[in-house]
Amino acid sequence: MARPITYFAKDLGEAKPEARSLTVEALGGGRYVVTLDGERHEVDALPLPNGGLSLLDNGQSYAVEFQEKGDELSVQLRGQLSSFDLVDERKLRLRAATSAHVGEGVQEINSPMPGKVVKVFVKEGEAVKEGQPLVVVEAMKMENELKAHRAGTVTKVFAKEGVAVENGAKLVVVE
Amino acid sequence: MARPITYFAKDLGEAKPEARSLTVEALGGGRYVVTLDGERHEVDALPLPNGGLSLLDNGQSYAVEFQEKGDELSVQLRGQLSSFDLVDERKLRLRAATSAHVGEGVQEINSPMPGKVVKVFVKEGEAVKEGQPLVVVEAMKMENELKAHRAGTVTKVFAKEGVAVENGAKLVVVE
Amino acid sequence: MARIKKVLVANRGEIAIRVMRTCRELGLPTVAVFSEADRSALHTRFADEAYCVGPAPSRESYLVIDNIIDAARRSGADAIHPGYGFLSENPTFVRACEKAGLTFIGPPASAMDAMGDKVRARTNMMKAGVPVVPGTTAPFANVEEARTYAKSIGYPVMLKASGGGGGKGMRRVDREEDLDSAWRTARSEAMSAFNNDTVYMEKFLDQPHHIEIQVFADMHGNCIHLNERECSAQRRNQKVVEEAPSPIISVEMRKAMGEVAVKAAKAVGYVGAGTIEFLVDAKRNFYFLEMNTRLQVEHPVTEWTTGIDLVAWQIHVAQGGVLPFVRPVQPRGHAIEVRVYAEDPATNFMPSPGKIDSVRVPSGPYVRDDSGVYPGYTVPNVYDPMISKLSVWAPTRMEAILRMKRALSEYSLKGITTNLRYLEHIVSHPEFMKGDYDTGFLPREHQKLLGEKNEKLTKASLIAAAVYAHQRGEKQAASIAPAAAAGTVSTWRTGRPNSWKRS
Amino acid sequence: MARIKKVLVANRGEIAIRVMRTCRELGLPTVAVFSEADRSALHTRFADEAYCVGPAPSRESYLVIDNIIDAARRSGADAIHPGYGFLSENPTFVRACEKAGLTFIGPPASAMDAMGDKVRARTNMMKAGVPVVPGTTAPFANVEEARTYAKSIGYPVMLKASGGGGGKGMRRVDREEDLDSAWRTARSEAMSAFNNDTVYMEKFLDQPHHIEIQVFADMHGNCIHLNERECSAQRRNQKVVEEAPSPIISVEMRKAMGEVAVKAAKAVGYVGAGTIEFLVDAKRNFYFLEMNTRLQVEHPVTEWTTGIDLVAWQIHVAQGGVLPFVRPVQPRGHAIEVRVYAEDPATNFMPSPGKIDSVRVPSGPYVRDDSGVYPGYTVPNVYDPMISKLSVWAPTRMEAILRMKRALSEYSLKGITTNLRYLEHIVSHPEFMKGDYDTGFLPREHQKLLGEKNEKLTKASLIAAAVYAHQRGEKQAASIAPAAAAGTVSTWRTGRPNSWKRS
Repeated sequence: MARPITYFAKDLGEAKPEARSLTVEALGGGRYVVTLDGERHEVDALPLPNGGLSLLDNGQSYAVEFQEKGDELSVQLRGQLSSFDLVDERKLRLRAATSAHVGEGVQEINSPMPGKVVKVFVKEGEAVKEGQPLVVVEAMKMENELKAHRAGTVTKVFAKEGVAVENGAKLVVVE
Repeated sequence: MARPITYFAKDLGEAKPEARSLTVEALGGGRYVVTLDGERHEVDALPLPNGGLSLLDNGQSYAVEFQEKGDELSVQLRGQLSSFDLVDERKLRLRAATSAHVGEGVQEINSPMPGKVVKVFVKEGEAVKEGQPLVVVEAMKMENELKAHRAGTVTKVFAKEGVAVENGAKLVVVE
Repeated sequence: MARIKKVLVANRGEIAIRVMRTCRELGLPTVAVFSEADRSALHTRFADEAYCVGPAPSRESYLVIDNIIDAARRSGADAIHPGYGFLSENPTFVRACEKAGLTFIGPPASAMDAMGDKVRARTNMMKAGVPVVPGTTAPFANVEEARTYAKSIGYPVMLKASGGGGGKGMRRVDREEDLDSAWRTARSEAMSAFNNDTVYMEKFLDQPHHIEIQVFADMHGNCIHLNERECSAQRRNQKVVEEAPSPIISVEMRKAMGEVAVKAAKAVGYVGAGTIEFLVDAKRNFYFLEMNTRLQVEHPVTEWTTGIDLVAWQIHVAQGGVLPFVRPVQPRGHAIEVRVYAEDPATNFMPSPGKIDSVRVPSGPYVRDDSGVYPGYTVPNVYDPMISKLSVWAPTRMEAILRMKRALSEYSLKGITTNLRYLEHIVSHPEFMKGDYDTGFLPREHQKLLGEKNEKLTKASLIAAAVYAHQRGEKQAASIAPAAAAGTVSTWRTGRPNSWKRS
Repeated sequence: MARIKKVLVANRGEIAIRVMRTCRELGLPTVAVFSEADRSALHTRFADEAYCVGPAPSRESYLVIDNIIDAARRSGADAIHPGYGFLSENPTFVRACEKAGLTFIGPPASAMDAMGDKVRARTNMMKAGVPVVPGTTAPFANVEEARTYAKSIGYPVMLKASGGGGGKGMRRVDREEDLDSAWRTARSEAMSAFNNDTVYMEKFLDQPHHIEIQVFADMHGNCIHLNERECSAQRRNQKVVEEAPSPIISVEMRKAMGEVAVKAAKAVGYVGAGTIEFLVDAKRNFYFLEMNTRLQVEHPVTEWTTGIDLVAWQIHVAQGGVLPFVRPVQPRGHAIEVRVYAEDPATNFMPSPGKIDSVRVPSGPYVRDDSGVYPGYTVPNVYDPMISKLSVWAPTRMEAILRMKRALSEYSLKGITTNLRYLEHIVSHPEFMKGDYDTGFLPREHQKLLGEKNEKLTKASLIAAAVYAHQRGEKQAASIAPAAAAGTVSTWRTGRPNSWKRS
């Protein structure tokens, strides 16, 4: 029998997510013991061809679907979508060791989807107000105006009009 | 550009299938020139995620599905199912070299599906008449009686009552 | 009677899903039961709860009354819907439910007693003045008795299982020399399907129509019929295509058959959804064949033409509710259902269990698919080979036929052999289109229904096959020398560079 | 007029499939057109023939009249169905079809001229005595004119594209300081969607209902209406949920609106399927908003409640056929449609193109899905993000709502973000259930419609997430040491030994 593994999960839907810990022990044959909040759940988990799971927990049947994005794991069951930041102990230690300083005043405006830049309103060095439009990205026939979250100065403009951008592409940096 | 390959296909739906030859030349980018009966077809063939093809031939659009079983290739399009014995030149030469003698008088009774043998009517050495029941196989709640195609003598009985059998499993040999 | 709060569905596959859909609409939590072979079946995860009731063979799981009752107890379900097949027509099960304080969503055990055993049903119906097909009313002691009786009414005859329907344990016998083999397989099938190997015999009517009337009764003495279904398209005595209304029935005949059906149901104190099956001969005489004391596979065609959800009505009536209306309704428009089986029509309808690689289900206007499978699912070889009921509605029969052809042309189930193309050929056949087809239609036209070849499509198939083989060759070459040919692999697997240009 | 023999569908995605389904039922061969981005789209292989009409941007392919006409010529199609969007409301295209000897399945160019430009349409309707919303009837020369006019009628106002609908080029402006930005984006969107950057302005009615009447006219002077659709559930001026009948309309009001709609259609010599959109204020006054001179996305709810195939009628009328009936029909039962978008409601409905890994579409009683995608398909980022219309029917509105909830709970689209859960929350919202919701409903309740958490489900999700991570870890370990752990890989990939026992 494999040794139990402890995971830490933060519910990213919460305003101030707090980590909850879970331990998972494989019993073999698709069965696991999961301990959460001191409660012991003996579950049967069958992987499905589409990457999901059929989970049976004390008779309750859940058809579960997952979507991964780095350490963020989105889980959908019975119409509820939850996103967790889920890591195991090893990863948690690794993170603590490399936790970086995040500049509070720096705003990076990224493209929220693949599309095309149709308008750039600002130049490097320009001062912007909160809510001021910076760039317009068109995707699927909709134009989306991206605005400054806070006042600041444009330090970098990556966006070029007429150029296609990928999901998450850096467009403008405001400091 | 790759060199053209010649294929030979027999339509297994015909009473006396005759081989038809086709040559295929890849043009790149999913395009091919296929020559059949002296006619040149420049086609665009897009592989689909389910293993099928979207084939465009001079504007005609075919959604094609395939099923493979050894050298037998089943092709379905627009509601017509065809089965071909399809080989290339190399394979054809190989076959000619190894073509074996097939005993005319030997009947091998195989299980036509995965299931369970529920009845065996004959013993080795027993003489059987044409149409005489040999074995009953049950699958999906239906019982299927397998009969002798021609009169003969049972030379071998592999089937055992109550035993599960795979698709194609040898059950009885009659000579 | 108390309101139902949680429903255990004592079935599997598409009918379990069908029942759970209605429960979900009614806000009722559902409990699935599953055999060890069905852990991965869709119904197991479609439900809110699921309990294992035993090993793969249904005799050790779905048919074990104690295990089903136990699952209800563990889940706290207060009602059981049996679907069709399995325990749905078993009065012992109904009594066990009653004893355990569970509402059985179906008729009372007494009505099943009266109708479930077909020999007894015939006797009861004759008493009630309902016309029946000539045949035995007492079981045979042995094959010799059967042989003697067959001689007296003359071949062809039908051997039928006393304990159930669905084509199981049923054999047509044309000549005396075939009787032994038919007797053996019919009894053996009957035993394994219904745990009862009693068979009886009926005169085989020459090319009759099989037409049935849907009845519905509540606990307050109301009983109505919801018109007929034409079920004459059968192979190996199993329905394949059903429609409502019947193309050969007049308004007067519908009324007459409906009245007889209601009389039959009332004679046995029926409650819930039931079906009275009739054989109709060439002169349009109709004879009681049997009553199915449960929901039928072909219930969607009645739903399409009446607007009713029959499962919702079953639950309503089981709670003690009064029928929403009690006057007969004329059918609205026309509906057709086909049964999609995992079987090969070209090899005598041999079952073809296996893994389904991909599924594309038809939809669009007035098309309904009731299936219980998904891509990657392995159809087990221990249960019934039906994987879906496909049904359509249209204002007229001809439009419904064309819609069904369209829907079938969209249906794709890759990985296993199905009867989809056979079904297309049935609904395209001139005899079916004309409407006056009897139960001899499918066997008689079998060769034609396997399909004829069109040279243009054969050529396209040859071209497709050659290109497929060529691409397969490229792929194999690439996997033998993966480093050198990585680009080829990626072209095959994930699409290719967007090199398509207008031409 | 001659019988149509082959139909080119000048569109893509779900509406191309929808039109081809009817053509197939009518026995008409179909021709698809596709852009280079749509070689792998479903409509390209759903048709009998397919021709590439240019690169990905619609301005270079689907909107290039010459390329479409050329594809018709090459294929020998004698009729063109435009679907909705793209060239469907372009009178220049209609004239080009006429010139090329092709039957355009839609209204005459003259009716489009009269109704297509919204400013002109308002003028025409005022002349015909149809009530309209206060606003401009002449285009603005510049933003200053717009600012002056907005002041005169008072904020809030709506900026609207003169050249088309579908929420493109439409902006609500609440305050003068927002006018510049709205003017810019509305014009730019209008230009890119309709190749015409003219915008006009209307008084924004406070929380009106958006209710529309389906009209149908033939070439012989017959014109009827097929009742209303309630389309008030809108986000960013785009319809999201539609139903028929409207929950707030009486039989008298239906009659009055229907008569006005028929008058409007007749005033412009309309032929074919069209929709008159109205705004209805709190006092149930109704105002002409615009006419859509084409089939609407929400046509299925009218089909469900009338039994009609509207596309079949369009083809019938385009051939010169007479309307099958000319008296108004009352709607039968209730139908609801939701639009499934590839978008993220939580981030202001940001489009989310990408690859669809798996699809499970709901079905069962009275559920219809019109989609144009398949597992493995990549939703391109250059076209509209709608991927399906899901619709249901039931005898009553409450049953239809419960059925829609059930259907949505079955819908699964993995790989991309969709609005499926958001749609579930809309139809479950008390205001929607009550029935009297206006166009302010969705924006007002936005936060609530994103969904609330249930702790029991959160716990189950955490458990599932942890098990998933554990299995992923096992799989990774196995792939690092494949030889040692081959059994593990196979367990994960192809199911596992049948070790499930009753517990």
